Amino acid sequence: MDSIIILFITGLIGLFAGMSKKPVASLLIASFGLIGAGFAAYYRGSYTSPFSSYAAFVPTQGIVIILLCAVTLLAVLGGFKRYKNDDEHTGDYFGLILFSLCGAILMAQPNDLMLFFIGLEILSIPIYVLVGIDKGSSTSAEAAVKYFFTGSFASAIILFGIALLYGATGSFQLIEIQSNLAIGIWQSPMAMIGSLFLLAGFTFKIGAVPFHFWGPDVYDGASNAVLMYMSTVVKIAGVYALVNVFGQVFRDSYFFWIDLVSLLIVISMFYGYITAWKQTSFRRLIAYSSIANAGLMLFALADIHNSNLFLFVAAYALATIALVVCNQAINDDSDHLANWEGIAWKHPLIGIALVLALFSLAGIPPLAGFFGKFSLLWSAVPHVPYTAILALIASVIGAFVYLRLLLLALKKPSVSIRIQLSAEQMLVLALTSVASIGAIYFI
Amino acid sequence: MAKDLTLLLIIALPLIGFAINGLVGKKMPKTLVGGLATGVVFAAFLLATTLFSGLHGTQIVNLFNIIDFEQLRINASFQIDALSVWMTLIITGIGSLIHLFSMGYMSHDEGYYKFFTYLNLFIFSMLLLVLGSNYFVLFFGWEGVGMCSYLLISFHYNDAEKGLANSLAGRKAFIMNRIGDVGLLLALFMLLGQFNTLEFLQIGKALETNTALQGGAMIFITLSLFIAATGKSAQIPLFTWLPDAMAGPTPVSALIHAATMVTAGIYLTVRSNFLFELAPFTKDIILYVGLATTLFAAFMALRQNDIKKVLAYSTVSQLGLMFVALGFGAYTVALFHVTTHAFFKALLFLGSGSVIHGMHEEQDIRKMGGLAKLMPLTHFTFLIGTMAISGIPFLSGFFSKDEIMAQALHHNPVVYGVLVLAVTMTAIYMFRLYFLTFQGQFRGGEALKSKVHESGLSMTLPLMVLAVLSIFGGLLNLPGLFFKGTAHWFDHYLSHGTFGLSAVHNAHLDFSTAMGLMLFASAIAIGVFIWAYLTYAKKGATAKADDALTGWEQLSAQKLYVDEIYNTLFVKPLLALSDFIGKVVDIQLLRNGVYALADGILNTANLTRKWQTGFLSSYLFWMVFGLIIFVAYYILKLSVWH
Amino acid sequence: MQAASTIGTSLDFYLFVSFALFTIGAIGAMTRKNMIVLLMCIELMLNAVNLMLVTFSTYYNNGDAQIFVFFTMVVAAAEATVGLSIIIMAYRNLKSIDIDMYNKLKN
Amino acid sequence: MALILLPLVFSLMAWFVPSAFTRLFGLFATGVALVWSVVAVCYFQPEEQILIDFGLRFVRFSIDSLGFTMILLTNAVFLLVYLSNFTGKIVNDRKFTALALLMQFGLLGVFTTNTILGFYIFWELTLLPIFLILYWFGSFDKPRALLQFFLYTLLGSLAMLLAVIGLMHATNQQTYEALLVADINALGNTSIWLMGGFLLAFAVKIPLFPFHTWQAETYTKAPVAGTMLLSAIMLKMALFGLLKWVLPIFDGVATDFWRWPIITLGLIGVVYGAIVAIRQSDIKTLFAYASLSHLGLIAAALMLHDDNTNQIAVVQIVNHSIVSIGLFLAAGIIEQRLGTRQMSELSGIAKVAPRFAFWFGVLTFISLSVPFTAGFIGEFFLIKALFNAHAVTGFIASTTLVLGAVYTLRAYQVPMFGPSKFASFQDLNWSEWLVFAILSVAAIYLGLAPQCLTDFVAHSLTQPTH
Repeated sequence: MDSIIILFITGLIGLFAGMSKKPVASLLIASFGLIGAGFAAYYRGSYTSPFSSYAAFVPTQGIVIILLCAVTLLAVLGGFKRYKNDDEHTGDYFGLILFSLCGAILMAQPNDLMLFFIGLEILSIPIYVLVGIDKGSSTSAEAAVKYFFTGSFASAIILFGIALLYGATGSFQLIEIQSNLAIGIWQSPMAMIGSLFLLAGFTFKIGAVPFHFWGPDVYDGASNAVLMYMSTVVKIAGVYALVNVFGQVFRDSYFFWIDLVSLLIVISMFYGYITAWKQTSFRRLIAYSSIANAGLMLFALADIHNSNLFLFVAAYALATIALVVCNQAINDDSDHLANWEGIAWKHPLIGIALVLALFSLAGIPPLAGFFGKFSLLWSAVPHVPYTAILALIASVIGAFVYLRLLLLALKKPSVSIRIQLSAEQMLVLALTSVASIGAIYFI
Repeated sequence: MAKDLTLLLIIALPLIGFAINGLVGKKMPKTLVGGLATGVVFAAFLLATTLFSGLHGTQIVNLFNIIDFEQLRINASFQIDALSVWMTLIITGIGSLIHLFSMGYMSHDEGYYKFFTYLNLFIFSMLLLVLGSNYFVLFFGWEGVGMCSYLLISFHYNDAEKGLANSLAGRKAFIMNRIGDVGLLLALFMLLGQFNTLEFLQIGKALETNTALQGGAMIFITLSLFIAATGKSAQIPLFTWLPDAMAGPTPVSALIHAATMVTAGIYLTVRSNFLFELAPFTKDIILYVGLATTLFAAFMALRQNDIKKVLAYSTVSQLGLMFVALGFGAYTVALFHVTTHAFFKALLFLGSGSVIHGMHEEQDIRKMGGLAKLMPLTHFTFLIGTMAISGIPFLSGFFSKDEIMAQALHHNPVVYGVLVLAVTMTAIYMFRLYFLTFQGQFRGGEALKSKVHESGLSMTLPLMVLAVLSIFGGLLNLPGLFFKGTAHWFDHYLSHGTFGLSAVHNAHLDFSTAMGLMLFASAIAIGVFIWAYLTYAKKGATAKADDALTGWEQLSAQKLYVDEIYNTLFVKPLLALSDFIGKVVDIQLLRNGVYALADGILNTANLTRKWQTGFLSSYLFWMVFGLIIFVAYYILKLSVWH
Repeated sequence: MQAASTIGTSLDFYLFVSFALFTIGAIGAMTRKNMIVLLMCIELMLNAVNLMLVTFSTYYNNGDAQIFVFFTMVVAAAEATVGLSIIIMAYRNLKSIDIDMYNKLKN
Repeated sequence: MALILLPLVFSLMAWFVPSAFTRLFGLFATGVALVWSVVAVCYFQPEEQILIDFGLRFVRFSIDSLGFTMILLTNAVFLLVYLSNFTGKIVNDRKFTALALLMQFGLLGVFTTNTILGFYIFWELTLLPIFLILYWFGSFDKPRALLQFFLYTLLGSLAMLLAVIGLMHATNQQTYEALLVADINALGNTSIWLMGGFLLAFAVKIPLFPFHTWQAETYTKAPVAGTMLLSAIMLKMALFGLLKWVLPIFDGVATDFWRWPIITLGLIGVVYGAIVAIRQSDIKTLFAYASLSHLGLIAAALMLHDDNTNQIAVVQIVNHSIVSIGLFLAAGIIEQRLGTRQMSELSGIAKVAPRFAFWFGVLTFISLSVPFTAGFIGEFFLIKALFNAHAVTGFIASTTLVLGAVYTLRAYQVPMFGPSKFASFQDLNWSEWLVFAILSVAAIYLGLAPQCLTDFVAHSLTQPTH
């Protein structure tokens, strides 16, 4: 609870500090808030919801909150450069991000469908705004429109699922729903269809096939700064919600939905990676790669008892942020991949971070990406071996995509003009690089 | 001095020579290099004589273990018995003579020290081959001499116009030998499988104790051994490398391709006699292969015009003769001919070398003639060699050939008839060679004639020694019908000193047959001599130009087109196959196949991209579609469950 | 679980209505081009769910669902405001609220 | 411990070495690593094992005699690669030095790790530096050839990853010793699939016949140093994995199932590689196919999984490292001096560069496995083992004697002999000469006394498997 409160307050302060046209101030406040929230989660991790007298359905993992806060911190640090200059939006940026982070934390581990739904909306609505934050650009407007309509449509679907579930079990308390389903109600059509609708909603949130369509367009239209937050935190929160709500509540109907999930995994991975191959815009490429990674994340459902998700999402988030920061360093709005030619040589930090990030995404040891993939598959393989085989084949195609990007970035440029990185960007790149190697100690 | 120490010294000396010449030979003066190389071999020869004099029974000298596994132990160990010591004598004795000769012959060559390095290495490997007490050491030396022969054949690789040809000749020799080596390798494996050892004596003992091992296995083993022999000893079908090997310097031809290495096949067969005795089938094969070889090679030699080529084909033919003897199981006879052949063939080659040296690298007998006056010593010795090989009575060749003929007549008159033909041809081409080279008019032009000179002492001395040997070599194994006491000394020596040979008994003809045989042989030889004298010396007939040849002459000059046949049968198809696999299968099919697969997968991206139409309504539609899929999945599941 | 209910017999009817409303909303969202209408359709879907929730709540006669309905309304309101402002901004850029004009981002 | 970590430390240091001293640093680093391992092996009792534990959950190390052999081989290879390119530009590049040392670390890890996952991790770790080396210093006109190499290997590795996970799940074990005693045969067909996963990875790396398509292209376009590293030591990882891990662990149902398929592929590779090599016009490509032929023989013999054959296979592995370094060095020298590798354009080098001709010749004969060289012993016993398994396989394997002579001699004679096309050809410099000399001495020593090596590795190869 404390972390949410801290975030909310610092968000407000940041919002108002923005009006004082002192970007650094609001950055400091925001980072302070995020760090504070992280520490709060570390010391007082588990909390009971004010909205219900029930004990938490899934014991709150402070580590998840810390991860969310840390990723957000990296995102705002990386994105700060973009808002340093147009200071009329600085406050909005930090404020909105912190608010939606509150939603993310709520949504990630609720004990109540109501709470979950509210968290979901608190997460989404600020992002609708953030996507369209620069009023001038038409692509940004289009992205906002698309994201808003698809998003609210998905909310409606989730809501429908919740309603059906309530109809089947007569409660919103996850713990009650679970116990009611356990005594056989899960076989009632209402419960089953409700669970499927919920699954559809989650699939939308993490952006897996067939509810992925918003991804590429929205990522493309949004600014790098927003992209950093959207492509990481939303997915992390969504997938944890998926595991903690869906996976736990419907654990009795595991054999009912697991095949569908496997199908989603395979389709998402192949579709995402293959489509990413032909992309010419970096942000779209990241979008498709994130679709594929969303497919991988669904492996967390394969083993409902221990879903070793943490390393994977962490590695994915860090690598994505590193890449987007590098893309931001190019500082070109056309966002064409051709600009990537030889950027690894323009700054040593960019070079190192890029190599590590891309190899990490490709899943080459000893980088974080490998350990993430390994621990995810470690628990998944015994349950869905064939899906795992297909997933690995798909990730070879993925390696194609990332390596092509790497080769592009490593091409020796004729004239190497050095890019100037701002201090916080350097910090982000350094942190991500260190983290992607330091993951060795989790294994 | 203890025998084993002597033996090790014999083997070590050439190695030392090789090492010193190889490392510092470049810096040393030529005489020192040659002297060292010759000295070590000659010293080895002297030591070998001591072994020979003190020889009784068989002795094994174990040096160290090459491989020592629980199932299988292979030692670097050596064997002293009549056979190995005799071969050692031939190798070191003739070897030292040829080293001596080379000192003069190679004196103008820039690769002088390299040449002697290789020669010593060859002597070393050859000694390993004959002295080893098991097939592995033998194989060791077997491969070693192959390598040295390659090095020495392609010795003049830097020669401007013939350099590549020389090296190609070397390569041909190496590859053909390798084909034979495969046979030896397989034989070794089969022996290991049968006896779990490679020691000659142990295998022999094992065969004595259990007689179950006859037939099938033995036939395979001996056949593989014989394939190896055909490779080294240039028998059909692997004989074509030997004539090409004449690209090497003449002393090499004398040492490797006449006296020693090419007889390794015969040595191998004699050494494995206890195996061959159990496989009569293989012995027949050997007989007929040897017979065909001796006949065809003799025929090919009839119209060769390169002095060394003639000798090369005669070598092949003589080797065939030895295999005929082996085919009859007359091992000592074959080895006797090996010995005498080593004498006179080395003599002939060195003589031709002396001629070539005097003629300034001219090898075509059509440009020679009348050399008798220009280089008398060479002429005299060469004549002796010719008479010896053609079987003029009471020279070494006469006796050794006669033994073989006797065996043939005793076992199989048809074979005898063919041999008579071959022997006649031998006499014909040898005397043709002699007369065209040394008698008649000089055809090389005055300019050359003025330069022709007799060779120095270092070259003529070996000639004289070998001439003496070729004359009296026959005394080693006089036929029984005269000199009862000393008769068949060589047979006794070998058959009592070598494992397995005591069991083998050569056929002995009764007095009248043997007498008639000898008279007939002498008649042939002398008749041919007279005919040749009349044709070439008196009528002054000369070798025709290549285009003037007709019918059988053409056939003989073109070596029965064997090289061409092999090219079309084996070489070209192999190259074509290589091209096909390399270009079509490997690149087109496999590599591009992989690429095509990858492209095929990745190009589906062009389709999948289309899914992202950019129209919100289509997105919403697909989301609803997804929901419908989910529901459909639900219905499907239900229908599966119930 | 079957609690005593006042509308138990006609439950299906209410459910049918809300299903129908939801479907109508969804189809409208798919087919209509005008963003405002789109927004209305989505509101319609949300309200369809509200109706369902209320129905169930009466059926089980416990209050949770009705509280939930209020939350839903609040959320719907929030979405409406954000949505409308987004539409306005979009209109400023492209001078159109026809959804099919917005397909620069694709593939 | 330093035995393994030394190269890693050096590779980090390499980034900060002033570029003037990079080549000296590289030489120093590899030299220190080699000396260290030599000293270590002096204090090492072949019967025992050295256990190293950094406190990681999934990665532990233990060095037995086989591991020590491979460590020595690795360090020696890296030193030789440095020496042989010492005058070239590449070793003066900070990136190359750092990456090469990182790769050395990875290889040492592969050869010494004690856990199956550790084996996989280090296996993949080596892929990363070699990929960058090839990209930066190779002559890949299109990236696709490079991608093909990387993804081919990656596909294999991922199959191995699945197999690793499956194995760890199936046995609940991860350390080598525990897996040895685990009852794999109880798994039945599962064990066959698991072994298949490993074999796919190895077949791509070795490479075996249908999976070799990356090899020729990569070898040809890689820088000489890269080619040396690939063929001299990287491919050995697969043979090592076969020898140390897969065959002992899967001894039983799985091995019996896979034995003949792998032997068949290996022998196809022997003949196929040799035949293709005969007509190659590019020296490097020719040697690449030759390597396919040689390694196919080793792989086939390994599948017999008989102690003595394994010991001899180690000899042959070392021999192949020697040969490939030597031959690729020769090819590299020709390319560096004359700027071409096409046989058709080469002739008569021997006349202008006698010393080079001599040493190249020596290496040629070593690769022809003539007597007095390690290859003689190695080929003899490997073919013998195959012959004992079945006469036909032995016969097919023995054709390598003939075909090998054909293409190797061609590769040597065509450039070296004949009319000299080049006025000047700078003869060997001291470092290249030193490399050739070291290689020849090593090969001849092994050829005369293979026993020392076979006895040394025997301690870890002849352990009782379940």
